[in-house]
Amino acid sequence: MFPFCFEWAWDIGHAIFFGGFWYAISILGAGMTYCVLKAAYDTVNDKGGSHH
Amino acid sequence: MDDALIPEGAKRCGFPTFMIGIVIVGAVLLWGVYAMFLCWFKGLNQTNMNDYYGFALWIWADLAVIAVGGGAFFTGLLKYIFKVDELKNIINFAVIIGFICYSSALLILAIDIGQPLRGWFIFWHANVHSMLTEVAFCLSCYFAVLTIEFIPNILENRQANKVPFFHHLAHNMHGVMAVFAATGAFLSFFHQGSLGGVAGVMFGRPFAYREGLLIWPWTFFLFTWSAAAFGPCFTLLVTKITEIITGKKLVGDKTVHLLAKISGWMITTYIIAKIIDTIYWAWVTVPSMGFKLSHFYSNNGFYGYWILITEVILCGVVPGLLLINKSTRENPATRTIAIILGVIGVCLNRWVMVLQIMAVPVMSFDTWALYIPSWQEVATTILPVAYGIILIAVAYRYLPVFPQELELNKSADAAAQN
Amino acid sequence: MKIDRRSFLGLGLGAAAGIALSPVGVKLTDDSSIWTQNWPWTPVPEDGEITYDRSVCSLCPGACGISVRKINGRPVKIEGLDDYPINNGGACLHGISGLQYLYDPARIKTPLKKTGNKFEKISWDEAIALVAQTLGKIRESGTPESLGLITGADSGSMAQLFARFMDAFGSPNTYTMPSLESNLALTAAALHGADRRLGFDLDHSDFILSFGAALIEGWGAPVACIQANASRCERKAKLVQVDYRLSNTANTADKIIAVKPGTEADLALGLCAVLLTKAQISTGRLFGDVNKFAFATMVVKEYTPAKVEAITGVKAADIEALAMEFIKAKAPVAVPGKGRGDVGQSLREFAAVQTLNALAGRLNKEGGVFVMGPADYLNFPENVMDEVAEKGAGKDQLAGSVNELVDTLEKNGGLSALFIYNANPCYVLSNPEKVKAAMDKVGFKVSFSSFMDETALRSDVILPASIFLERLEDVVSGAGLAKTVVGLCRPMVKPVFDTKHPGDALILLAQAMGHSIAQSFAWESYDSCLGEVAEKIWENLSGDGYVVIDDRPPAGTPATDFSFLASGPKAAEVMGEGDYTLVPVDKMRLAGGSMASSPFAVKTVSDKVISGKYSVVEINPATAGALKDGDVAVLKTAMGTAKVKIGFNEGIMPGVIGMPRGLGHAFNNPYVAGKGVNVNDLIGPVIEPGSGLDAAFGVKATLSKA
Amino acid sequence: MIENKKAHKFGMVIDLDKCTGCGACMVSCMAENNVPFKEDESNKKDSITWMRVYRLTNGKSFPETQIAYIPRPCQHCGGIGDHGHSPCVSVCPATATDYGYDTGIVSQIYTRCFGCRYCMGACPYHARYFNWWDPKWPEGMENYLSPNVSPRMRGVVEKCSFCYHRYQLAREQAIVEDREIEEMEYQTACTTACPAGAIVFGDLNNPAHKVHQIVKPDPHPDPLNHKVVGKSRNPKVFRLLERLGTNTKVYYMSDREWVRKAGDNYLKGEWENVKTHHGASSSHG
Repeated sequence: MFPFCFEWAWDIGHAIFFGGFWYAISILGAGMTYCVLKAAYDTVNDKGGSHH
Repeated sequence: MDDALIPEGAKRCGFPTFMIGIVIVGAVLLWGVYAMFLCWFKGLNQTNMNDYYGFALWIWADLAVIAVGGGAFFTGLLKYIFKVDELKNIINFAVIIGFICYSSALLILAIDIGQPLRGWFIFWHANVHSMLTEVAFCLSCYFAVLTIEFIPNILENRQANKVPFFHHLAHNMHGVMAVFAATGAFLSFFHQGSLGGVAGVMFGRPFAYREGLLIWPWTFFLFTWSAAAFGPCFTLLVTKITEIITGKKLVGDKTVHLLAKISGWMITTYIIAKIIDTIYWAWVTVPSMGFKLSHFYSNNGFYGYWILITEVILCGVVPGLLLINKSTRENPATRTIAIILGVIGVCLNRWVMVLQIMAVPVMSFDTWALYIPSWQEVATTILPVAYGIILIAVAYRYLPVFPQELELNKSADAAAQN
Repeated sequence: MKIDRRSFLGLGLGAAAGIALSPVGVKLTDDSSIWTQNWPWTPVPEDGEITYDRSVCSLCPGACGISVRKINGRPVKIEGLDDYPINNGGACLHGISGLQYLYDPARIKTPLKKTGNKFEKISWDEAIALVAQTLGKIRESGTPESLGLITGADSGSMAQLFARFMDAFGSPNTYTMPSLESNLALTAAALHGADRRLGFDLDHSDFILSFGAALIEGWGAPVACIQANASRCERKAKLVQVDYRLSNTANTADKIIAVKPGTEADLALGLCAVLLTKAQISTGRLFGDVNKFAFATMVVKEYTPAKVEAITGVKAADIEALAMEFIKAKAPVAVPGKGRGDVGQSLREFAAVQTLNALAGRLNKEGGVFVMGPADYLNFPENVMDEVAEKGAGKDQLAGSVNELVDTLEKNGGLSALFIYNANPCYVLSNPEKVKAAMDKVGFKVSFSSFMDETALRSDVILPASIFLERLEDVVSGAGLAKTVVGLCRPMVKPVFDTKHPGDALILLAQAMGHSIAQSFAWESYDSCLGEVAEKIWENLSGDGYVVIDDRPPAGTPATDFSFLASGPKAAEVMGEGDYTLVPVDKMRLAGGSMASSPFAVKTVSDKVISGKYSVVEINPATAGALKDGDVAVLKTAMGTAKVKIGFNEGIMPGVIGMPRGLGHAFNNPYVAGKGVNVNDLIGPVIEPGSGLDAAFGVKATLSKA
Repeated sequence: MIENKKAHKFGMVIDLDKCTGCGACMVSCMAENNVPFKEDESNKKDSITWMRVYRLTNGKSFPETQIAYIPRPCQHCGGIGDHGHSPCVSVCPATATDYGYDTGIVSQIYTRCFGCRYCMGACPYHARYFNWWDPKWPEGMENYLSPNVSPRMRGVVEKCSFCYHRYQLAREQAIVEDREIEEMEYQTACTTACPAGAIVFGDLNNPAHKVHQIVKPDPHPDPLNHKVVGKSRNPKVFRLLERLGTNTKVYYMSDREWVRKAGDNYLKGEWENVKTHHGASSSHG
């Protein structure tokens, strides 16, 4: 899973597999971070009020 | 007494009635939980699995719930990426069903493995060549996606939504949902596929083995495709059941017809591919390994050609045709028959691709191995069903799952008030 | 309430997030996985220096050399000893699992005394005193001959030590359990004179005619026989198996002669008749042999090929062809003793087969049968016998054989005390219920068993013996082996429990009895006794671990006495009624005699032999009637009824039911006992006049669906 | 794939005509490898026997019946093309089973395995066993356990390792003495136990070894089925399910045609065509 695990190899298989994996994780992480931060910002600025 | 939590304007049964239902289903759930703990503390000797049947009822249940849970990713894909806006009326429910299916799948896996406390080795010591590794990674990532997709709906609960942060969070998540949905679709494509690959790569098992494209056997693509095709059937089926239990129309006909139509075409195209695959396998792959097709369907007390015919024709071709034909699709009775057959079909396919593989003898002097699950296996397999019912009940009661609910039931409510 | 739901919720979520992000979770996950890799209930064997030690296995008469691998002196594995003259590096599964016997759940851990129906632990001093006192009273009453001994083998120093005790005590009542060795000795005694042993030189024969002998399933010295068979295959020497089922031996044979069960002797006599008529073996060639003309006349008249065909089911032409093939081979040998050749055998059959060898001139020839003298390497000092001993020992034996002893005891009693050493008659003999009843007629039973087996359970006092891995002993080859090898069994480990060498127990007992008996046993210990009595070969024995006494054909041709066969003995009647003939089947993976199988051995046994709690019986599907493979059925014979599972087997003669021997043990070892039925429960003894052998090779049976 | 000319390729050939079905190999294996046992072992579908002896018959009736015993250790597959992708190794998600390119041995790491049993499903030989129960020895019996093979825990898969610890011990000794391992220095427990001498074990890559001399493995892919490498050029020798391309290292030998035929699956008429096909022609050397 990480380059320091001994199964890790710098080969095409690992590059594709973990490339895809970390890419997906990054998108999810970044997306959620954005949402949470934006929500916090909106809450502080009370943009849009408490109605929808 | 829980009125404050119920979505505004929605009618729900009384709390005691609700609780009675929950308690009854909860009892089943507890039975399953008890069996689950037996398996965890006493080990897998609680099951009737054996060295011939290393994969059994649970893995079938796992594959089946993931297949029928495919409705979530496919509906999400259509809604958010292909902008089929009509599906907004069912997307929340599709996500909840998907969430239930995937959380169940993960739970089943946690019971199924011999050393649950080491389960994370699949990530840590990953063998990237194993289809199961691909399954584990994509499955858990996609479960995270489903959770993300489910959160806004939870936050839309009347009380939660009063919290400004939650309100804004839900709003913002809706805003970027297309990104999540796209990631989810990507992940789903791979884990549905690699679940198919699990069987297809076993070149020591002629019944399972398929040739394929690059590292992916044909079953890889067939599984993805079938999940996309039959998943919506399951979404529609659960919607129908929910409608019957609540006594309300929850999703508009237009949405249902659209989803059924998409499903129908997916099923039809899938089943054509499946038939081609089966013919190629039966006439080319299997004979090259020294087997006749009849080897897999004879000389045992259970597996006959009936299972192939049921899966492909009765539960594949028939629902496909019923759903692409406008009149049968829009007739509630034939549509319901079609979606039930479809769900059975995909489950049967997963059964065949797990259990029949284990049953078929490969060495010329080996024998068919049939097995009957123990009650612990049955209980833990029913456990997710009970859990799903409870989660749907709670979600339906407290969350605005069906955007059309109020509109569709206005006249009925008015009539009731008169 | 101002600490409202919202702040409570916030606090909870915050705490959860905090724990999730902290290293606690990761650490616990990691720890738990490490814990699963080191479960405290999973043993961790201690590591250390590897050494190898040599000994001899005495689990069966095979007497194989073994190599014991030890870690820091702790035995961990038994393997065959390379270059040992009997097994040459090979081993059988029972020997390899020998270490399991050390810790067997059924082992007797201390001396025991029966009070009421329960065993009570006592000390060795108490036990010896108790036995000495009881035996002393018997002696005082002037009936020393009422002490009996049932023993497993009658070779080696332990057998002689027991015999010495019986002599010094004053009793002639020693009985040996039936074994291939004892049956061969009986045959030799009838045909060639007393104190002879028979050895079959399978290694050098080019035509082995086996009368049902399970040569690769435990007959004789099992490993030696398996190796002989392997070398036979390489030498392209022929094996013809006379059998009614496809045993593994029959399977490896070049040809199978299918005979009806129990007619092997008739076939052998039929072959003799052909030799005498067709092969022109003139009776003159049998010069100097007793009653040869009477025999020749009888056999030529009574055992014509046609008559033999009617009895055995083998075609007359085939009988003639077989006889001619046999006589024309360079080094043919006929081998008696169906199965393992121990229980259910008749002298008629053994003698008939041996006569075939004699007629073919195969006595004392390479690749034939060796008529060997006793393995004479022990020199015991003169036994000190007092008047009581002289008088008692001079009396007649109560019975002629252990089978007859059971009969006599059950009917009239006659023994006031009984020693049981190396024997489990309550399991091994036919109709064990009767054996148990006979045992109950004996007032005082002393067992020298290592395991709480069916017989030990019925004893009054148990002087538990250390097993072969815990003791020193000379082990003589026998069991039809065409050579004589004395091996030295050495203690590989200190006794695991409070057990003693049975030799030491006997010496202690003799000394406790005092007087002349004590004088006869004036050794410090068994070990010193062995060194003294085996002095002749001790240097080589203790140095090399074995001594080859003889491995060449004995000189000269021994005379043959045909009287027994000339008298025209009749075949034993098959007891009972029924459509089927039930026969016991000896399996290599199941010990059948007094030694029970090990957990490992039982584990290897096929599900076509044991299925859960059931014995699986072999039956040809052609005669199974309405029964299907895997059905539970009721098997009924004149002796009893048993529930068994049906196992279809194309390789058994129609109408015959084969039932595995070695199952149905009833003692406290859940890995071995409580599985299936003891086939002996269903078979009644049919005692052969003249030999006292239990000649019941089978029994008539019925089979019906349960 | 790591190509190493000096790599060993340990394998065995079992003479089925010599095998008497006596079970010594099974017990020797169990004793050598600390294999546990339980009260009822008659259900062979949950009975751990790294070495299992199958019993085959020719289906004819007495006295024409014939039996063949087929001892079946782990076949140590090299996988399609013999590239080291054994059916089980390629599917193990946690790298708990591995292919040793220097020995050809398929290993199993018990403390790594988390018990998903995918490998068992992938193995057509049923050579892999799951610890459904915690291994338990009767009181005191754990005293005979060998430290060279760690006892397994519940919930993991185990299988024959070609007595890898014996290889390690022999290799250590050879390294200390700065030499190659001798043929007889590394022999599996089943091989040494067999009283009939039916098993021959050694390095299939080493022409000096008896196993190589008997098997005469063809180093080139089978022209009729390119998945297959190492087909025996001895007409009496065959492998189990060779057509699948598992490329096992356990070869079997029999004079009896029906036994050789039972080693694989054939469509009607196929056997008659292939029974005389034994590896590539000798021109390959």
